[in-house]
Amino acid sequence: MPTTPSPINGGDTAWVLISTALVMLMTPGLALFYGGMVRRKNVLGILMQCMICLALISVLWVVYGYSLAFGKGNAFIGGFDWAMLKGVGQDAYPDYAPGIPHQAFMIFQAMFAVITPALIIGSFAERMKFSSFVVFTTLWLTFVYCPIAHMVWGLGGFLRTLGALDFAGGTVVHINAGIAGLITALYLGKRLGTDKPGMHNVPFIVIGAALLWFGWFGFNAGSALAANGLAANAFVVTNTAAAAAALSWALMEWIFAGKPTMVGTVSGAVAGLVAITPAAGFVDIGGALIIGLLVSVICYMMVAFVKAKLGYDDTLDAFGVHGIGGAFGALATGLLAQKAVNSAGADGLFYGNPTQFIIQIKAVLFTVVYSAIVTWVICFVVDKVMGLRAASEDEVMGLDLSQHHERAYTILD
Amino acid sequence: MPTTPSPINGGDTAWVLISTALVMLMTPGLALFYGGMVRRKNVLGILMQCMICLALISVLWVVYGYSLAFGKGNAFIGGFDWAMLKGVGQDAYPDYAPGIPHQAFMIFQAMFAVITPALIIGSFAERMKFSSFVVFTTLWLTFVYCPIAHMVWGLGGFLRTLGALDFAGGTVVHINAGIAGLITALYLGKRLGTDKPGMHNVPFIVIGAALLWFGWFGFNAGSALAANGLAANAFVVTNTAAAAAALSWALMEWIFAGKPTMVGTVSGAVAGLVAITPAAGFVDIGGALIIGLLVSVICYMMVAFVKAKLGYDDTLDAFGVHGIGGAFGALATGLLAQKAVNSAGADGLFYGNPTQFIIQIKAVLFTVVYSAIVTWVICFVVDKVMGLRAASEDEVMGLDLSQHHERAYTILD
Amino acid sequence: MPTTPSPINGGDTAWVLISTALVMLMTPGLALFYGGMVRRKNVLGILMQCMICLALISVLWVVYGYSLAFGKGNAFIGGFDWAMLKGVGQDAYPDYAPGIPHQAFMIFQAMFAVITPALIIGSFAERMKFSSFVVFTTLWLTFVYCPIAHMVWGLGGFLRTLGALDFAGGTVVHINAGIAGLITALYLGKRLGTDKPGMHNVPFIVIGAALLWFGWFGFNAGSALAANGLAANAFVVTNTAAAAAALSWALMEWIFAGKPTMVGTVSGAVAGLVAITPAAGFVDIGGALIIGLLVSVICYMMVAFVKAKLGYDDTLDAFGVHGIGGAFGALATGLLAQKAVNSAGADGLFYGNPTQFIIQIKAVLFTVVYSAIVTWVICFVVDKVMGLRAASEDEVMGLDLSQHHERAYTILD
Amino acid sequence: MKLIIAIIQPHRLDDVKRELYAADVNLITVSEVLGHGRQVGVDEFYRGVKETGNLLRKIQVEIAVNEDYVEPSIKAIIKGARTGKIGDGKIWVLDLPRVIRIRTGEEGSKAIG
Amino acid sequence: MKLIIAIIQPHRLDDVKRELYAADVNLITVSEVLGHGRQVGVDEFYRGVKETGNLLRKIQVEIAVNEDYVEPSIKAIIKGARTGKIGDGKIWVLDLPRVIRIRTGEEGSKAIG
Amino acid sequence: MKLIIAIIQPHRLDDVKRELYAADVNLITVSEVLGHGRQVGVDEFYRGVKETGNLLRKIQVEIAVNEDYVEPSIKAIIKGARTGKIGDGKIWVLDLPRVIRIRTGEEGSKAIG
Ligand SMILES: Nc1ncnc2c1ncn2[C@@H]1O[C@H](COP(=O)(O)OP(=O)(O)O)[C@@H](O)[C@H]1O
Ligand SMILES: Nc1ncnc2c1ncn2[C@@H]1O[C@H](COP(=O)(O)OP(=O)(O)O)[C@@H](O)[C@H]1O
Ligand SMILES: Nc1ncnc2c1ncn2[C@@H]1O[C@H](COP(=O)(O)OP(=O)(O)O)[C@@H](O)[C@H]1O
Repeated sequence: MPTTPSPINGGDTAWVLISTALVMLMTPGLALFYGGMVRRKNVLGILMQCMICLALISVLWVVYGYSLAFGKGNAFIGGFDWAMLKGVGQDAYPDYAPGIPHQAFMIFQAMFAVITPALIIGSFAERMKFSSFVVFTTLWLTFVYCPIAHMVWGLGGFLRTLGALDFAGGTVVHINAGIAGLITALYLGKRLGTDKPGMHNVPFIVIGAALLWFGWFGFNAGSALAANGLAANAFVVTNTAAAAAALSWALMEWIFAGKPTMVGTVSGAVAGLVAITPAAGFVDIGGALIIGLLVSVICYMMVAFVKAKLGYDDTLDAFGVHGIGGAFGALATGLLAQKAVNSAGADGLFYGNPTQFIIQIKAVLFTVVYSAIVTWVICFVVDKVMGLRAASEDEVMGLDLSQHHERAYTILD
Repeated sequence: MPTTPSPINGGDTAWVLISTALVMLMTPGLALFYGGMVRRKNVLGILMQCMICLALISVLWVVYGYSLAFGKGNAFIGGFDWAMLKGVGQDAYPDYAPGIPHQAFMIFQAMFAVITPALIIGSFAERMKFSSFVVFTTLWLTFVYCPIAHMVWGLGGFLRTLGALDFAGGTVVHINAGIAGLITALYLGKRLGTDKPGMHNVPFIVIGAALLWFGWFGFNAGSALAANGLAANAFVVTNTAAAAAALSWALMEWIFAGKPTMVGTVSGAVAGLVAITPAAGFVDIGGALIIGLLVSVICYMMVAFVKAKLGYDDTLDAFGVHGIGGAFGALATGLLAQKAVNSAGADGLFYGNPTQFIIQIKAVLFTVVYSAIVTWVICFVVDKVMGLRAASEDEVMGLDLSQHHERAYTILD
Repeated sequence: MPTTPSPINGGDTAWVLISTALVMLMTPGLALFYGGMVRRKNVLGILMQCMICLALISVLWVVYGYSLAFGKGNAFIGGFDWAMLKGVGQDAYPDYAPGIPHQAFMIFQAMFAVITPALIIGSFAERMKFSSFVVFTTLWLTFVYCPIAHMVWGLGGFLRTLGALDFAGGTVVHINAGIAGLITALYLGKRLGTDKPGMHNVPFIVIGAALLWFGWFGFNAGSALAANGLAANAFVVTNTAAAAAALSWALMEWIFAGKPTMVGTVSGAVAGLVAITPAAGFVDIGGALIIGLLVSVICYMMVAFVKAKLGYDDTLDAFGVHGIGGAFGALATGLLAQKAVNSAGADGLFYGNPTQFIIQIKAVLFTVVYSAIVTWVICFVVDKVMGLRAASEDEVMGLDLSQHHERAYTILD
Repeated sequence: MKLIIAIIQPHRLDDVKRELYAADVNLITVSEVLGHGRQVGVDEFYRGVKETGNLLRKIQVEIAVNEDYVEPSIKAIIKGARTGKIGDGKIWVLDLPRVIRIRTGEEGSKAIG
Repeated sequence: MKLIIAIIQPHRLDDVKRELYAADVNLITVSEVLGHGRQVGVDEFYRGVKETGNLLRKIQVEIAVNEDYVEPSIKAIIKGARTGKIGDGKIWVLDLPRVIRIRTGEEGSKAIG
Repeated sequence: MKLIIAIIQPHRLDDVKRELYAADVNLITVSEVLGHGRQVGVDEFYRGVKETGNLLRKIQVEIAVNEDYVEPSIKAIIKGARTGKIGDGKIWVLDLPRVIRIRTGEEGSKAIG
């Protein structure tokens, strides 16, 4: 039990619990978003990987993950004091979240830990061996996610102490997952016989994106950890940035490809949601519009031109959208943050505080480097021990039949 | 910042924020509901129009829409004081909603502004040019939605002053969108080569209807703007009316077409949700049952018999369900409202106050006339400037390929 | 109006209302979960039955169901005092739920009454006549659900008085529905021409399972009827058990069938959610892990081996998952409950109180026997009066076309 | 007897059916196919990547007829399917030496209709 | 060699397959088609609008066989597919002058099986 | 004229198309079919119940060609489709006495291309 009992606030608790449910729904949402983008023969491969993230990490998190990320430790990682949720009870733990049960904070954080490795799936889609995926994800949670979460959000964490602003996970979640995605895509190499997304079911992509948008209100506004003005601000800027980015991606397509597409529009929305994530509790509506309008321009360029040039197979653009969008958002936070929005935050460069921008750059660089190196090591180890990529006949047959012995749709019945 | 700071209530704020998220989800829900009803080649056309409503209006609303609808102005329209959310902050604005951040009220209202033009899509489905749709929607929001919202809900609004009861948008949302739908359907004329709904994916229709029902709890019960007994009442009557209307539509089909259908049952549910919308904070369970059971009878007649007679192509029955159902609900509110349910409301005709019924008639008529005329003008202007209807070869090819250069489903992969 | 006015708490009310919305969404979620599992020609049959449960029971519940289940009565059934919600108002009814409007408690309970008969559908899928289904469901609600709910949860209910622990419906919902499923499957006999599930759309199954998981947070954590530490505990153990059970079902498949499947993984998650339901407010994380890990082992054995041996056609395993999983959970509650988690609960056998385990066994046995007998009588009566099973040419044609005169998907358009 | 196979534009199916029924050809079998021909498809774009749409949706209609129905059937198909634009499709006529009606076991001309 | 094309009721496919395998005909190609014939479909209703169901789901089975397998195949199909009700479908038998196995390049009778 | 029907592995379609275009055979019709042959499918499992996967996804390609294009087409198909593993599929060649272009009403060799 926490040492300082503090009263539980019903409104705040209701808000954090429902936010947790919303964030939980994002992982199946992501499954659909990604699942609709692959070829018919690989859709269950995607859904399975996402749902296994939800199941596996939910368990690992209560067993040791939460303790490793948020428990007492050093500047880089927590400890095992809270393993099996020992001492994580129904009372509040005010150092993280006064007013709500410690367990509510813990489970809210669990959903962030679930979705982060799930994001990476987009980069190595259609070609990873399932058993290796399970091992990869376990190692990645332990050696990449938990440390980064601790450094950015944990008591005593080194980037937290440095003063890096990351309201809801721009570095911890998006840059982290995006870079890991790039590394896995490079490590595995291209898919066999295709270099295009399959896009077998665009309505699924749209349902998925809608659930992501919906869930992101919990992700960002829930990160206020209270039902107050700051939550409302986060909610509003989240919606605004998503909307602005959807429009500007559609516009980019209208200019460069002749017509705005459905896939592009929702990709833009997701890019906007990614970019506003670190900023949601620190910027106002003007900042949200700027972030939203610009992030799609950058991500579109990345996905449509740079990727094609460089030739890596970031299948569903986890790097192009989450990595790039997350980095942009984290830096933009250093420009556009305002104490007027959140007195517990800081002013950014545009509000007279250049130091904050430097800090943000440092945090981004550190995350990029750490995530890249450790992810590469994990890929290497798993590959040597059990092989990371599916056998080529399995890849040709499709992951659904080869990895899971089932098919997504019957043809005749 | 509002002039009268008033304390923020966590429970109410949690309720309004989550209600906002629920209402946001209704637009993708509507996209599926409509998208499943069209032919395979037009499904992305529908999804895109709905998602663009979400993106475009979310931005327009914070830029000027909210100010125009709810800002200080005259009896017919607000002003530009709150443009770019100047002065719309984290504190409460008690004249609209004490106890919750002004921004929470603003973003809750944003979602209503988003879904209203999206409802119209059902009437002109499968044949509007996309670029013209974007212009049409922008103009319609500005010149139809914002004024009507101001008149009915805005401080000093003329129908509000008149005493018209519209708890959650019977006039502002449903009659308004339904009439606009009828006008666009008449203006554009029939689709080429078909006069039936395509119904390419009924499960999508059901998922969409389920999300609408789910989101409508936020729409109606959220309109209490607090987590209190009135919200519970609105929640209960909303569910009851939806259920009763689903049953009575199914029954109509059983009688007139031999079997109850899935599409009919969920159409009935939506009709019930529409009709209870203006009444949700004013009627009790008896009123909800009456409204629910009757609205489907009326809408079914409209859709199955009257439409066929009159011969306009209200493709997915936005007018038949939302226009007619909304008008019925607004009038029924004038009959069935009770001060015993909501002391801030009024008694209806059946509770001894015939004046209220007259007021409701006036509000309905005014909305019908205003919406019809201005919508027609907008159609005319857009048509002359850029053409409102898709080229006929584009219509034949389908809106997905012709307007968005993509297809919803792959056939082979 | 209740006799003891007690103040309404905004946070608790927000939590119960949103939980109600979540539980409402479970029925469409179940529709997809089941709908994806049948053959293409029967999917609307499933969706329709589920949506009719939502519509029909929502109405029956406010008319007389709530009163029969929760109204004043004897040890076995309530009365008609609260019919038409007379006296069920906006104030709290502290004997059931202090701090929230009585109507909020009523509508929360409504959603449980809705989903319980919907669960049964899985057992008799693809072969019941629709009109008979409607009559069956009405009778079952009245003569099975309402009495059992009263006995377990109603004031003066005999199993409640006995001290049986059922936090969110292990006996009332899952055992009850599971046993009823088994009886209907036995009564109707096997489907014609197939004995396998159709699995026509696995992504639908996954979307459905995701919505169930999401909604179950409302089901279990909402059953705390307040936004407090107990709700957080219920939330955490619910998520943990679902996750653990998903993993262990996947593992069983890996061992016994060579590969983990998507359908298996989400079936496991549902089994875990079922089993934790009675326990959610009484066990801690250790208990949740044990319950989750074991329930899938038992249900998998049941579904993969025992069912095949015994040869009844429990089409979608409503008995195998809900009946067996629910019974396991109710018994496990008698082993693993702790007063340390919930002082209003009791200790289980493992915490020194063997009596509780005996009580749980009694409650399970009573529910099994009562549900089995009355369900069989209802089957018999409906069958004699109007025939329970669809005509065999209707079954061959599929329920969509034969019972509803519509098809789920177009082939050409 | 002949087996007539026609590849047509999807949106002409209703017209083709109408013309065939008018010509008293009432028994047909229809399926969805993809065609690559002279007709140029619309380019599709997915996340900025162009995909040249080279397989277009078409409908295949199969009709087994007696000799004296061959010309009327072909005329009816052309009447229903022709738009005059590239992509209207083809008609193939194959010899069909033998036809059996499953229900009755009848063979030949009387089995065909 | 002959190419046998059968249009059957969807729910008879399993029986047809079983009968064919029993007759030692193991190689078949199956697809989903829509048929319009004598069989009257169920009227469908969408929002009160009746749609006369005139294209019914059918299964098309294609089998390439040597001459001596023709009769057994036809018998097997009939045995599996016949319900005796209108809609059971047709069997068409076409001449098949040439068959090639892609894997080996073999031609003729030995390529067929 | 001949009607060439090839049943191939789905993942070879792009190669087959490429080879055909290279051989100047540009007009093709493609559809999705299910095949049962020598190739053994993967067993599928649904809730622990094994289903022997005996209908595998295949692609059917139909090409109507003049006589002098027959050999090049067959060669191209084999080149594109052959993996050397069981399941590569078959090519059937049928006589095609008559071809009509719907757009122009042209018949025979000049209608084919
Ligand atoms: N020789 C052929 N072999 C196979 N299919 C063909 C052939 N010629 C045409 N088709 C089919 O007919 C369709 C229309 O042909 P196309 O060349 O586009 O137009 P047109 O028939 O008007 O010249 C093609 O998409 C293809 O499916
Ligand atoms: N002459 C034909 N040409 C094309 N398809 C046919 C022909 N005759 C029958 N069919 C196909 O066979 C199916 C069954 O035929 P139908 O006339 O309904 O029953 P039956 O074969 O028992 O007389 C039709 O739906 C159609 O697909
Ligand atoms: N005689 C046949 N009749 C119909 N379809 C056939 C025949 N032979 C092969 N096929 C089709 O070709 C596919 C591949 O055949 P298979 O026997 O598996 O491999 P291979 O052609 O390499 O011997 C089958 O799945 C089936 O669709």
